[in-house]
Amino acid sequence: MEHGRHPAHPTPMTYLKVAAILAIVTFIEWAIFFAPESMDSIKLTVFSVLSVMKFALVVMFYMHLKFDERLFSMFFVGGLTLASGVIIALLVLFQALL
Amino acid sequence: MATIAGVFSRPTRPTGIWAWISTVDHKKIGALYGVTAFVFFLVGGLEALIMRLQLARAEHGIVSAEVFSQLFTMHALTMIFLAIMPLSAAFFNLVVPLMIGARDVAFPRLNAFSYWVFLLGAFILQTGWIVGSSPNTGWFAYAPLTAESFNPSKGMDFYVVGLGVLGVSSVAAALNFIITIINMRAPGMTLMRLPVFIWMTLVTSFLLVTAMPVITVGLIELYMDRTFGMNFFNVDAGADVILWQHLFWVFGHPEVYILILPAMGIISEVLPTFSRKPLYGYPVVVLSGITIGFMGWAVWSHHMFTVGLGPIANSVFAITTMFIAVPTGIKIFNWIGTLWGGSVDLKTAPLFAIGFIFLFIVGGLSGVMHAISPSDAQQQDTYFIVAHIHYVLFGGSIMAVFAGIYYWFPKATGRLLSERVGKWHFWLTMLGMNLAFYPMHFLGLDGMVRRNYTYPEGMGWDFWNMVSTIGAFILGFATLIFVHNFFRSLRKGEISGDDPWDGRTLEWSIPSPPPEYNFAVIPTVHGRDAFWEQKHGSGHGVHAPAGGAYDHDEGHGIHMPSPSILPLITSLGLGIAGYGLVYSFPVAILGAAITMFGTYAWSMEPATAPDEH
Amino acid sequence: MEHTEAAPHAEHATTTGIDHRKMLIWAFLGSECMFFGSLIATYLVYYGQSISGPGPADVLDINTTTVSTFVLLMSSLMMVLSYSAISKGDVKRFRVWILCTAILGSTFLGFQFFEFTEFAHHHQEFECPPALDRPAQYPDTACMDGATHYEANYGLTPRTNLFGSTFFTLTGFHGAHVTVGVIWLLSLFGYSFRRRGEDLIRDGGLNVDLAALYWHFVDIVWIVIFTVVYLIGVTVA
Amino acid sequence: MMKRSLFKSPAIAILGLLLAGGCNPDNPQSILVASGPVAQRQLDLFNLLLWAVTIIFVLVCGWLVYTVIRYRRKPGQGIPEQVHGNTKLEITWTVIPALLLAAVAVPTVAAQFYITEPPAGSDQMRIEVTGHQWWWSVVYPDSGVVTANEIRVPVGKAVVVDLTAEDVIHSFWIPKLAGKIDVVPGKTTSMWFQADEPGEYLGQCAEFCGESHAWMKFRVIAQSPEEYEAWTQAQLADAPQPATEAETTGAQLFITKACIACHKIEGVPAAAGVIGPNLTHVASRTAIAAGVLDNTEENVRAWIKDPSEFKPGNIMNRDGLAYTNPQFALNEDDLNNLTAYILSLK
Repeated sequence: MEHGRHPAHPTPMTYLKVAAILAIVTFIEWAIFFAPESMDSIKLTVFSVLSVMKFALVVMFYMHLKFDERLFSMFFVGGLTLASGVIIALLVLFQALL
Repeated sequence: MATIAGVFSRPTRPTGIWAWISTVDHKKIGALYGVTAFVFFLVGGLEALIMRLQLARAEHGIVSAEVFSQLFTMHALTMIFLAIMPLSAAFFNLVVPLMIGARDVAFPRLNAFSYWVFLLGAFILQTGWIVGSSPNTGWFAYAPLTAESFNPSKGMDFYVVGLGVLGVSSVAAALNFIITIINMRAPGMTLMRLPVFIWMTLVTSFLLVTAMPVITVGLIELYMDRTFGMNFFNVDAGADVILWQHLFWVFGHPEVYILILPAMGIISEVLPTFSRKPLYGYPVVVLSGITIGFMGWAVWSHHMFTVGLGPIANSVFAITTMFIAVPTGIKIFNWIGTLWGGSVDLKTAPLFAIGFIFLFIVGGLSGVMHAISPSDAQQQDTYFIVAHIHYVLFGGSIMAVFAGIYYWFPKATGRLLSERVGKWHFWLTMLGMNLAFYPMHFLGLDGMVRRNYTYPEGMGWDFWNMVSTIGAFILGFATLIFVHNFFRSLRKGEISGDDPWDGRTLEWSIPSPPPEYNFAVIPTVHGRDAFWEQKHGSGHGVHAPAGGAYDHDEGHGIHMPSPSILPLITSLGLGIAGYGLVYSFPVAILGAAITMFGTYAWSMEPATAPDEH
Repeated sequence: MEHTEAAPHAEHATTTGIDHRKMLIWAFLGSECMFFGSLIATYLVYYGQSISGPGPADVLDINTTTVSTFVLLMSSLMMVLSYSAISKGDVKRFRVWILCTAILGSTFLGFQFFEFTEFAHHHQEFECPPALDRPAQYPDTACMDGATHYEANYGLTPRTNLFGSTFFTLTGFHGAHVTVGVIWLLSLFGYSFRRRGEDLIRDGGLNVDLAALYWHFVDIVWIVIFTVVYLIGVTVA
Repeated sequence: MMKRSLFKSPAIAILGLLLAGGCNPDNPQSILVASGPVAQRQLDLFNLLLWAVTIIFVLVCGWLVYTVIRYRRKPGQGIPEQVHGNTKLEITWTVIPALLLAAVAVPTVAAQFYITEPPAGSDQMRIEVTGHQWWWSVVYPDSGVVTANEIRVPVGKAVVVDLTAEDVIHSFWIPKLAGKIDVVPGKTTSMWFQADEPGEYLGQCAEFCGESHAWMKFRVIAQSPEEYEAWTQAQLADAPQPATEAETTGAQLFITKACIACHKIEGVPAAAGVIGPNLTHVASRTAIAAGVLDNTEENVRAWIKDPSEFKPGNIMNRDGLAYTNPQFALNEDDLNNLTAYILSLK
């Protein structure tokens, strides 16, 4: 049932655009993967950046977090930050940071 | 519509045992939690007494080394997961909706589900006593002692599955209370008007929701190793067994605050009421509670100071641990500030609360001593630590639980617990507690290692061990006095009236025991300590829900969620699946199928049966 | 799917104006972050620690997984479209899109099943050791007639090594989440035939919204796994 | 010694009883008297903290008790003034503990680094210790000495111990010399200690490691450098040949009863087992069964007869043929002869 603060959701067109970007980025990742080995050092950075981008797109548009209640962002980003913190802390403690 | 999935007809207006099995009423569920948890508290206490008998004298042969291992493991698991946590859950259930002016929790059936899953998880964890092999590695279960090759008994499987199932219960309950507190407050009850107990419930719930998955992953990995021969903790395959310790304590340290924050919340309600003053420095107390919850994530390696993480890691965790004492200290100072200048009525509830402060200071200060990583290398794994954790968990959590029981018993039952017996209970508890646990400091400093099933003569440990055992039995006796008080007062206790303590929060504005719908009219809140304001305050026109309204309106027209058997069925499936994971996979699949069936039926069942009215 | 749990009168009068269930799913997803975070942490801590092979570079096939990743990403598109349809009251379109989502999800699972079997049966070419070094019961006769290379099973199972345990547990639990998601989507599909989907339309598609949030979450977890385990994992190895 | 007298000072008897006065520093594993620099450093920090927390305890609990007594409800008392807090006061009691803790953090970090490695340039030696369920093997890599459960060190020398475990996690602790460090399978951890005075220091496993965890003890015996050197030379020699008839029979039984599967005796080629302790010079040790029993004839015999009486669940009882296979069972004569042989391995 509608409650006064129902967020304005994007149109299907936006969804399609996002999907197109996701597909293209995945293709780029695939292409970069097979790029020459001399590029290995920057590959990691590029993969990470592209991955964060895809992640953010899905969260913001498909999960509507960009348009929705701030409370949801707090729940989700809170869990995400804590999880990242645990991962980083463990990697540091095991001296396994890449 | 009253028939669910064509099989189970929905229980309507049930009575007797059926009323308890199908209840979705938060007060009844709270009572179920409370009674179950207290029974386990007695079980855990019995385990402790057997251990204390064994240790009373050097080379005592009351139990074997193996049984002793099972006893100390199960004592910890029982007290932490089956006594203190569910006792907190009992208070959450009984009090939270009443304090925030709600008629129930956000998801009443999920609430019942949490309880039944808890009960089944508890059964799984305790199965070892029946089949003769309980978990025997300590509650921390350090790999690789838990591996199949070192520990082929089923005990560790009960540990893994039992804790996993209990985790489901905890997360479900915690999610429920997060939503309830954020979303079901009475009009006007802003976050900064929430009673501190509610705040602490909220912080605890967030900790549960985030910490439980970490241990779940550890348990899954252990299960995979034991059942499918995987390599997570297999040193020969290159595994690092310290990973288990990290996963365990990343969960385990927030868990410590999961055990103590609700207790702090209870104290923050009891002290203002009995000194007739508002909580001193409310915003700071709330903020320090949040800070403790947050910092609880940054200190876990202080359980691992002797693991050899290196001086840098040890120093970092030593410093973060020390500074967690700051918000804790703030709370203690503000509690004393609350008493200062008040009109302190030394009934049993505030006595337990003051006892809490006293004992918690002792435990907190020895905690700071453990934070000093270099000297902790001497204290780690000795009775000095055992003393510390009992000062914070018994002197902290359990004292607060008793304070809470004496405080809210009249609200839940309409009768007062006997003050005369209560005073005996309090003073004997204080005596037994300090006699049992204080000498453990000495034993630790004299080099007695914990978890030893016995010790030789000539080490200088005999005297204090005997004293400690005597103290433990005094403590056990004090608990029996409480049980007597509880049952006697339930039947013959003095009628309390709605508001025996001149309470400050909304639960005291409604009848004792509260009607099923709690509030005939949802109150509107105009400040902190809403009910106190209404009674003694500055004349805000607070809607008076008490009195006449209840006499005339028997709750007609208030739709409450209807009883449902489905939470029990769904959780029964989980329990069966749990035993299946230990014994036989086809049974696990059967259990999963039952759970799935229950979930479908549940989702098709309306919260309120339409034909009820 | 679910009827609201709340007491009927509280349903429209939550403190924040947010539906209980929507808040529940977000808090639950926060919890799930910790779950997958811990699994990923285990994977990373053990990365490169296996004493024996095969390792990521031996078995992982980026081509196949890029396709399955694409499939899962597109399922998310289908999911938003189905939610968009139901929130406009268009049950017919909703049915089409949600079925597409479920089919793409199942396709992803099919890929995963294929991948897992493939890994277990993975064969690799090895250089023949000099004849003198061969153990007495040399398993492969291929090297006997002067060949320089021979092919042997070099499969990865959860028991093979640390990499196998961490890989299969991480991706397996993700797969289990996808499976639950597919069942959920199909249930919604079936439910839309009851009373012409009125129950789904009634609260603005909330029931679909909840499933969608879960589905997208499973999708973003895969985005992380694909990057960490596959792309970066193989590149570093 | 200064600190010791503080504990015994009658002026603080009450406080002392409350805090550490219940301890007797003369107890063999008491940490309140240190016999080496590492333990001393840890004790200094402990004492510093002990006094700090004592003062805080007295102040805060004094305030609590005074408050409760002074503000007890009197009959007919009205509602007290509704005080909500005092920002200045609250800031004060936030800042002061924070400053105190910051002050404690400095010596903490310094000590943490100190106890990890001996000071550069100090006179050092290394030993390697491996934890087993439930005993310790000890190797001196420089001299090649191999022994078990008894660590001999020269006085005044920093001993760096590299530790690892054969099976599960253990923890290596000699209360009077140094705090503990865990002994982890698949990893090497290290710590150091130094004994300032000759003597026998008790140690024990501190991490729960299974059924007989309580009986996983060991000893550190600190000697003058000359005595230590003599001991090393004696240990490097092969085991003495059996002299009496009983010893000779015992030596044969040691082989025929399959003891050699697990135990090594230098000079007896057949006895090359590595699962149990090296017994080459077992008779020269002060204790047997990982520090549990004094090394007397009676004890050795009782131990060989039924190890599980002293160490439930131990591996010798579980796997040794003499205990699992009736054909290898030991009769009374066998026990006497084996005991005689073991005691001849000086």
